[in-house]
Amino acid sequence: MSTSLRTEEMILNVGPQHPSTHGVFRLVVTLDGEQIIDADPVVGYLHRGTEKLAEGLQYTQIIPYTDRLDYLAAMLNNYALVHTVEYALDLEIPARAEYLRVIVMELNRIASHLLFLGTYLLDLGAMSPFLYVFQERERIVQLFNEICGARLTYNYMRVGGVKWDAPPGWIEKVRDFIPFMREKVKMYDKLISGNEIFLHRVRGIGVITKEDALQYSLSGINLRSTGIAFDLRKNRPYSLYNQFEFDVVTGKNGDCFDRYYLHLEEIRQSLRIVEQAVAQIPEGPVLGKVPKLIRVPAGEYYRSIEGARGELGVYIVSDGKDKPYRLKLRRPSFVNLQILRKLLIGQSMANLIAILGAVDIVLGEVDA
Amino acid sequence: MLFGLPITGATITYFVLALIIIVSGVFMLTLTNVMHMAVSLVGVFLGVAGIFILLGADFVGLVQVMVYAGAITILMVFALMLTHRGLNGHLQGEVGPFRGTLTFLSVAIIVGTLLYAIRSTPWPGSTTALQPFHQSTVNLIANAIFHQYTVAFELVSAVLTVALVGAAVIARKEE
Amino acid sequence: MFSWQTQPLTWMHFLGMLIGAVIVLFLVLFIVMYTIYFERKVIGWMQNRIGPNRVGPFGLLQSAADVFKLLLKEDIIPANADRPMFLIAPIIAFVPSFMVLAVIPYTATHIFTAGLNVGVLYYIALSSISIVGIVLGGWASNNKYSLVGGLRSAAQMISYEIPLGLSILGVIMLAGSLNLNTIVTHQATDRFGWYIIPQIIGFVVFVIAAIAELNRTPFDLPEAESELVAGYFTEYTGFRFAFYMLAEYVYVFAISALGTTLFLGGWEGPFLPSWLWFAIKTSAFIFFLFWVRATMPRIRIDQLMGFAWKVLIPVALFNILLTGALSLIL
Amino acid sequence: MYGNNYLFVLIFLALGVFLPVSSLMVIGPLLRPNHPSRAKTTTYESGLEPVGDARARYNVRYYLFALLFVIFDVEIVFLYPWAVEYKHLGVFGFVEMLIFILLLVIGLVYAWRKKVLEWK
Amino acid sequence: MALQPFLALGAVLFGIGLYGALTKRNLIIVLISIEMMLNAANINLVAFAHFLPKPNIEGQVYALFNIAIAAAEVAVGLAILLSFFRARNTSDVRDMNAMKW
Amino acid sequence: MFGFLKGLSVTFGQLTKKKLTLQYPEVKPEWPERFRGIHEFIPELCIVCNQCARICPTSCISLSGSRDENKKMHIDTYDINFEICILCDLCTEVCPTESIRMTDRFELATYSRDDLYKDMHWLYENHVKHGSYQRLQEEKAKAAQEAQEQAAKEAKVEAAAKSSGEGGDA
Amino acid sequence: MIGLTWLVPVLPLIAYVVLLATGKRMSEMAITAISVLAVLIGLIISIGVVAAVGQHGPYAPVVYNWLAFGQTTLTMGYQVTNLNAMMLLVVTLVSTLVFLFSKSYMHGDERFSRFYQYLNLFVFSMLGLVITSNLLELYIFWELVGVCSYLLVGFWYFKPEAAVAAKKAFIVTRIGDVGLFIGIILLYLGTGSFDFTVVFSHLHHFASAQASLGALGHDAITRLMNVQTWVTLTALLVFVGAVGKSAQFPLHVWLPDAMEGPTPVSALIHAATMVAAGVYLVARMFPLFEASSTASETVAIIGGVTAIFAASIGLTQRDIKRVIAYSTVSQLGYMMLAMGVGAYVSGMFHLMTHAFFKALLFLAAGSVIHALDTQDLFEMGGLRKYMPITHATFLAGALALSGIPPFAGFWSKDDILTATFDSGHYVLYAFGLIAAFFTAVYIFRVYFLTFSGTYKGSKHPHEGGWVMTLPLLVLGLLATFAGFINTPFAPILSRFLQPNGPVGIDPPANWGLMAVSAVVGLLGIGLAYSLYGGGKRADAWAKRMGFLYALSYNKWYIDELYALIIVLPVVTLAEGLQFFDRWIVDGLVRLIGEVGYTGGVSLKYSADGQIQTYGLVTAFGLAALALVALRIGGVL
Repeated sequence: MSTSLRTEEMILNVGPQHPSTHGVFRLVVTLDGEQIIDADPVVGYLHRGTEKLAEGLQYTQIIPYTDRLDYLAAMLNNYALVHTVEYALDLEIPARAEYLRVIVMELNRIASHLLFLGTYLLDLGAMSPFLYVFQERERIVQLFNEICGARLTYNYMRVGGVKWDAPPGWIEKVRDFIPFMREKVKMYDKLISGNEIFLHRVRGIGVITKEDALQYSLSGINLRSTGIAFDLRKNRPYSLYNQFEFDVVTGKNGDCFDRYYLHLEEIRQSLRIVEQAVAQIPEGPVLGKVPKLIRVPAGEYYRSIEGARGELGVYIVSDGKDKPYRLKLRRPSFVNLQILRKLLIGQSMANLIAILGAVDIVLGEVDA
Repeated sequence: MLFGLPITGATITYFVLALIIIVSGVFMLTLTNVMHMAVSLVGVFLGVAGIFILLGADFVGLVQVMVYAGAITILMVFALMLTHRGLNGHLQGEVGPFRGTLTFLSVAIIVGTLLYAIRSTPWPGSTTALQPFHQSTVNLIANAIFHQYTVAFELVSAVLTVALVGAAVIARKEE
Repeated sequence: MFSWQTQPLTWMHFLGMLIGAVIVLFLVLFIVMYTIYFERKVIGWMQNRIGPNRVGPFGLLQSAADVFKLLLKEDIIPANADRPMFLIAPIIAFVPSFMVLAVIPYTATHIFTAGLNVGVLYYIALSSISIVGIVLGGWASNNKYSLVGGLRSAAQMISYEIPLGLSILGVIMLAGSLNLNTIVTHQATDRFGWYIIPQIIGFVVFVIAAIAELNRTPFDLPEAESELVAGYFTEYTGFRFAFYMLAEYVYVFAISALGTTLFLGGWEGPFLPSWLWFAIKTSAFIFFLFWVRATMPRIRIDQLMGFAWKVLIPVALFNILLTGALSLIL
Repeated sequence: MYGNNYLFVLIFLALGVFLPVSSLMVIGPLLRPNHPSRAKTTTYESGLEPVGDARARYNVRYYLFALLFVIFDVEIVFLYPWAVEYKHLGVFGFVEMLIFILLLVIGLVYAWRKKVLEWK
Repeated sequence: MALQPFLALGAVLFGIGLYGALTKRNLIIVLISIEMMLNAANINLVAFAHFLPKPNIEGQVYALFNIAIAAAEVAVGLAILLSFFRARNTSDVRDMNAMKW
Repeated sequence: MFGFLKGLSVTFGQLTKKKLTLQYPEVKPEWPERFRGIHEFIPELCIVCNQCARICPTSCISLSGSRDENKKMHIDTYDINFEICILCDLCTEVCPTESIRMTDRFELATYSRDDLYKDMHWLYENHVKHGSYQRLQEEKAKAAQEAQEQAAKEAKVEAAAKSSGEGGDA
Repeated sequence: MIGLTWLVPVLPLIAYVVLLATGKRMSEMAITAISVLAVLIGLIISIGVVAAVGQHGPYAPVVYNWLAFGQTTLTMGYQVTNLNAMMLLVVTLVSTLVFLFSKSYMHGDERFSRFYQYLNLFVFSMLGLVITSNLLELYIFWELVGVCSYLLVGFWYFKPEAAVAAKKAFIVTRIGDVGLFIGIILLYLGTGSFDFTVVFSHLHHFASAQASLGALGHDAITRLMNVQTWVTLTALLVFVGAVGKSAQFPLHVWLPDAMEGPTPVSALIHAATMVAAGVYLVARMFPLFEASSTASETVAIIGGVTAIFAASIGLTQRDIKRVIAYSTVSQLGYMMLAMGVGAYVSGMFHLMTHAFFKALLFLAAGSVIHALDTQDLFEMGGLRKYMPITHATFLAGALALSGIPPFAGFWSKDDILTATFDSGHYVLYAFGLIAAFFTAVYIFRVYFLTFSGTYKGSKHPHEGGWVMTLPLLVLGLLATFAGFINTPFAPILSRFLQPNGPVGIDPPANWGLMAVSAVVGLLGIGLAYSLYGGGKRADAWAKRMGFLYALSYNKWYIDELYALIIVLPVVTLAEGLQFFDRWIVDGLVRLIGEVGYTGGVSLKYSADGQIQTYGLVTAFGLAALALVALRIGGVL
């Protein structure tokens, strides 16, 4: 057997400047023909040293930095930090503030999932969904803009509550948004979920097994798509989540289709939560009694929440000063990214995009 | 009068086409890059197709375009891409100068003899204007193939199938 | 009915032909410009956008502006590229795309049409030359994306040329001619009406193969942005790039016109002038292409090739046999 | 004059060549700037220096598809005259073509079963 | 126009093809050269069909068959070349001096 | 089967929907009250307490002040480096006198990085040109009123001119 | 219905193609379903065809032009005569049952689909052979069935015996086929056509008007021979083909070996259908044989000899399938005998009943083999208890074979014997009678060894599923009752096959002869019982018979004879020639070679294996010749 007609191995850089890497992500792919024989993710093009920077910042000052981790779900990042600090301080949070937090977090989750749908379909070559999702996302972003004055980097949460109460009429707008969004989810189902070409491209592609998912310590939709019902909102409830009715939806096969469809399903679930929260929200203050300069008692604290992409954890080591001695962030995208190589090896070049897209990483979070 | 031929549209077309064919052919022999050769090959094929059309055989001409300029060229290009070795498609030389000269002389004599024979043979038939067929050539060809040359036609399909199977087997042996 | 075929060849007529061809050329450039505009508008509308609207009223001059922009852009030839090939590849791709327009019967009067007796074959044969241009462009660029794009493009186009050619056969069997004019006039008198009705299988195959031949969504793999950046013309800039685009859009028009002629009765139709009928039908065809583009994700390469050889070709062959058998019975 | 049609085609050819040649080689150079630099003329590869030569040898399956294409192209060539004369050939023509197609379908099926049609 | 110019063209093209087939080292180029020789033959066939006293269609039909066979020949020829190339990693004709490899 | 037809119907349905494109440079988006745009700074209000500079997570604010004859602190320089400012709003949050506020201006593109160092005057000018939301509303109302008055005045003048002009012509 | 006749062979062909295309992907159930459905529909159509032909007489040939060479046009087509119709029915019926049976028999074989592909192809070819309207087509199908037989015998090609047997079957039948082919060509030369109708009308013409062949304008043949010689020669050559295919003496050797194939194949091909093709051929070409008494005599003699000869071998074989195979050869001999003595209907009648009961016997044997995994008779016994259905049906088959009234075999065999007696061939009649006796003995030997006594094996035998027993039952019924369609009292088949024949052609029932043959059969059974009944082993008897037993057991040493008279001389001659070649010719050559070698070494660089060098030399030579020609022509 001679090897001469075998295609020579070709090394191809996908990214950092490539249309389908969603940012500055680089994947060094070794190809045999069109088959991937090795894939080496190279990260760090967006590294900002958030964790190190945090050591020189007061806790309030860290909040804007968390906005920039998973920039598609800044509210959740905000919350993860303040939640940990509150846990460390053992603070009492006003009820209205908690409700507002839940509403904005779930809205942000919807916005983030919508963007996933859009970009994923764009990667697979369908252009329209990308533009459709921006319409709904725009409404959410406008709601955020009204409540905190920013569209992407919200900096909304504060230790002990939230920065601002909802402006007049805001709650009603959220209430109106829910049926609108439900309609749209139906439309996506109709537009995408039944399309044969789409199904052929995602069904059975990039299958993650339960074992692998656990071994690689995946979380979020990547984990749930394999059929493991693990959702921190249910499994380790924080905030008000034990007061709301919602389901932890899981996939069956762990393939790209499941991951796609779970995003759609989770939008539905988030809408349920928002609906309940909007109905129950009480009046009252939005910021609890917090010392002006926050000093976290010496010790180590870890809390994690269900971020848009999985378990988003904040680990604080404090020496009792107003700045953390060490701040470690468990960024779900980064953890989820680890399985990419395993998923890619042996696949064809065309599946690379489908798999990479479905793993759903945000580079801000990966590189931190 | 041009080379003893009256200057008509057909004559001019003939000379242009002949020029294209011969120049492309010579290019094909002299270029060193296989891809360039492939392109000049397209020139030859298209020129020949033009000659066919000039001779009133438009169906054959277009078949020539389709099969040669379209299909076979692509096949050649793919084969070239599969087998060239990193030299940006350049070939190393050809045969030695002695053999080259000998070949050239032999070929030149043969062609010369042929040309002489063509010139000196009293060809029968019309030597006037090009007369296109009145009926569409396609119908004529169809009638010929499907009535007179049925066996040949079926044999062609057999040959094609065998070529397909054979080539697929040979080319795919590695897997 | 005027046709060049019935006229003696005089210098006047030659001039007439020349003028006709030049008109077609400018018409084509115009049509291509507005096809692009139309595409952007349609897709914009389907995506709740308004599409181009800045240059000229309703953005009507947008394409013209784009063309000028491209004309004024620097022509970059990569250092590693094979220069002569790089230079002529777009031309090889473009010329056949324009030439195929010579046989399309736009109107009942064939001033702009060569009534070739082998018109359909002419189209198929000529369009296959463009593949050479594309694969050469990809090769000459010496860029991985370009090369893969060019090869894929070629593989795809050759694969879909077969079903395209086969899907037309049903029409030819019904019309008994390769002459596009005759095919149109046959459709006027045929008892089944336009051939889309008796040849619905053929039509479906034709449309699918046509979309694939055009490298358009959902078969736009060669220039699959998310994988191959821009496919075979990744390295092309300026007007060379423009000629690839031009070729692509001329083919959009040409294949729509061919589909109209073969299946939708060409310029046939009551009340309105024939050229208008032709324009309406062709626009509808083109609209469909854009509509599909606005909806579909991209198919995967192995599925693409498998679809051509395992589905379309057997279906097309079946269609031929079915047509043959039915026309024997009926 | 049937030949007129080809004259018309010839004019199209001339115009088709004229347009790109004139715009690319005559008008273009007058209008566009030309300031090549090393950075501009490097090959694009996701913003990095290209690794290796792009013209690596490519997979044999491209050749196989081209092969199938050539064979089927020739088949189409024979199908066209058949289709044109089909109405006059009758049952006999149908049977002849049936055999012809059948033989090629056998080839196709063979290729199919030998996994020539698989892209992977 | 007369028959002779076409025959002459055919002869010249044949000569070019012959020269290429005998001097080129790359087997693909040799195959291309052979295709050119076949083309030259086709020119003659079509020309005879057109110019003989009674214009007939046979020449064209033969040319058609010729094209079909040539296509098959190229397909198989190149397949053999690929196979050879796989075994020897060369497409040089000089290395093809055995019936089996 | 035929799921793609459903998809086609969805896209076709969008054709007639209202288009959402905003003609951006001509039509600006309506920003809400709390919108966090580029700062404005009102030197008169500043007491040079330095809180804004201290809270700034990126340390983009630098200021200096001096005591005047009344022993009152008053600001001398106040620069914000918009290369690194992340518009997080913390400075305005801590400002006791609301001398630093955020406007609805969001366009900051320049040709040079140096242009992104904005000093006190620029920031004050920014207030004049854009202003915060409240102020903008006030100014709008005022302008509208003025315009109304102006229009009324003009109408009067025009009417007068018309009558006089007609007279002149005749 | 009759218009659909062409569908009967085409359906299995379609099934073949479908199976070929889908291959292993289909389940065994689906494969069987497709195949059975194809032949079942064929069977239904065949029944319709028989009914229609019975009512309205033969169907005019449907003929298409196939190829034209110059003046000659070859045709393709099919024809439905009464004979064809009957054969169609028999073939489709047996095929359906065998197809059904095979499902269970071949269950689990990894080439299950391939097996059914071959079977389908075979059925297609066989049916094509049956309904074809001309000789050339017949020959094509004839060879096709041969190929299928080869493929199926060698189906388990990994068994060396099977591979050898397949080769043997193929080569031996080829000898006959060459004869047939020459015969067909001779017929064509004489009559100018391949079509049966045309050929027969010519033959009729010769017979009545004694016209010379030259009158037809085919001079080639007239220069060589007169009409009678031509007819005789042709008939004999055609018969050679039949001898090969029907395994008649002396070309019978392949059939017993062919039993290496799967049992359903033996049942279908090597008992019921293909081997009967030889008989069918003779029947189809009956006018030809009628025209030549010499040929008829030969047919009769060969048939008679084969009948007794094969039966005598069958007496001693140990392999159950071989016994039945020799039985087949013997029964085919009967049919040939009938053809030879002019009892065309009787032959066909026997062909039909034989198809039923022999298929039955094979399938029953298959059932036994399937249950026991052995073919050796001496390892069986006592199966009556374990396999009641098989036992019952085998018994029915055995009785039918032995010619015990009222089973099917009795009527047909008796018909033949009567016809032989009536035609005055008393010696052949005696042969037939003795063969009948042998038949009863050997088949009941098998019966007793297999079913009576006690079971000796270790494997637990049991019946196969319904797909195995159903065909057995159906065939059992047929073997029992099929004879009634042509009893001397109600000669339905005769009327069907010879609707226009003289009414009195069937001799009135000859009670004496009938009684004789029945008694002979019963005697045979008695002898078998006395020797083997109740599980006895007749080893002692065998010893006493000594030489005769050995003769029979070793198949009359025919294979050895062939080895001696054909293989040995050829090999000896070859050895001699090789000696001559090696030492005398080669010596000379080597001498020359040595001389040439030195020259060759120096010249070898001219033949460097490079095509371009050769091309260059050719071109150079051509150029030189051209120069010379031009010089001679005075141009230069």
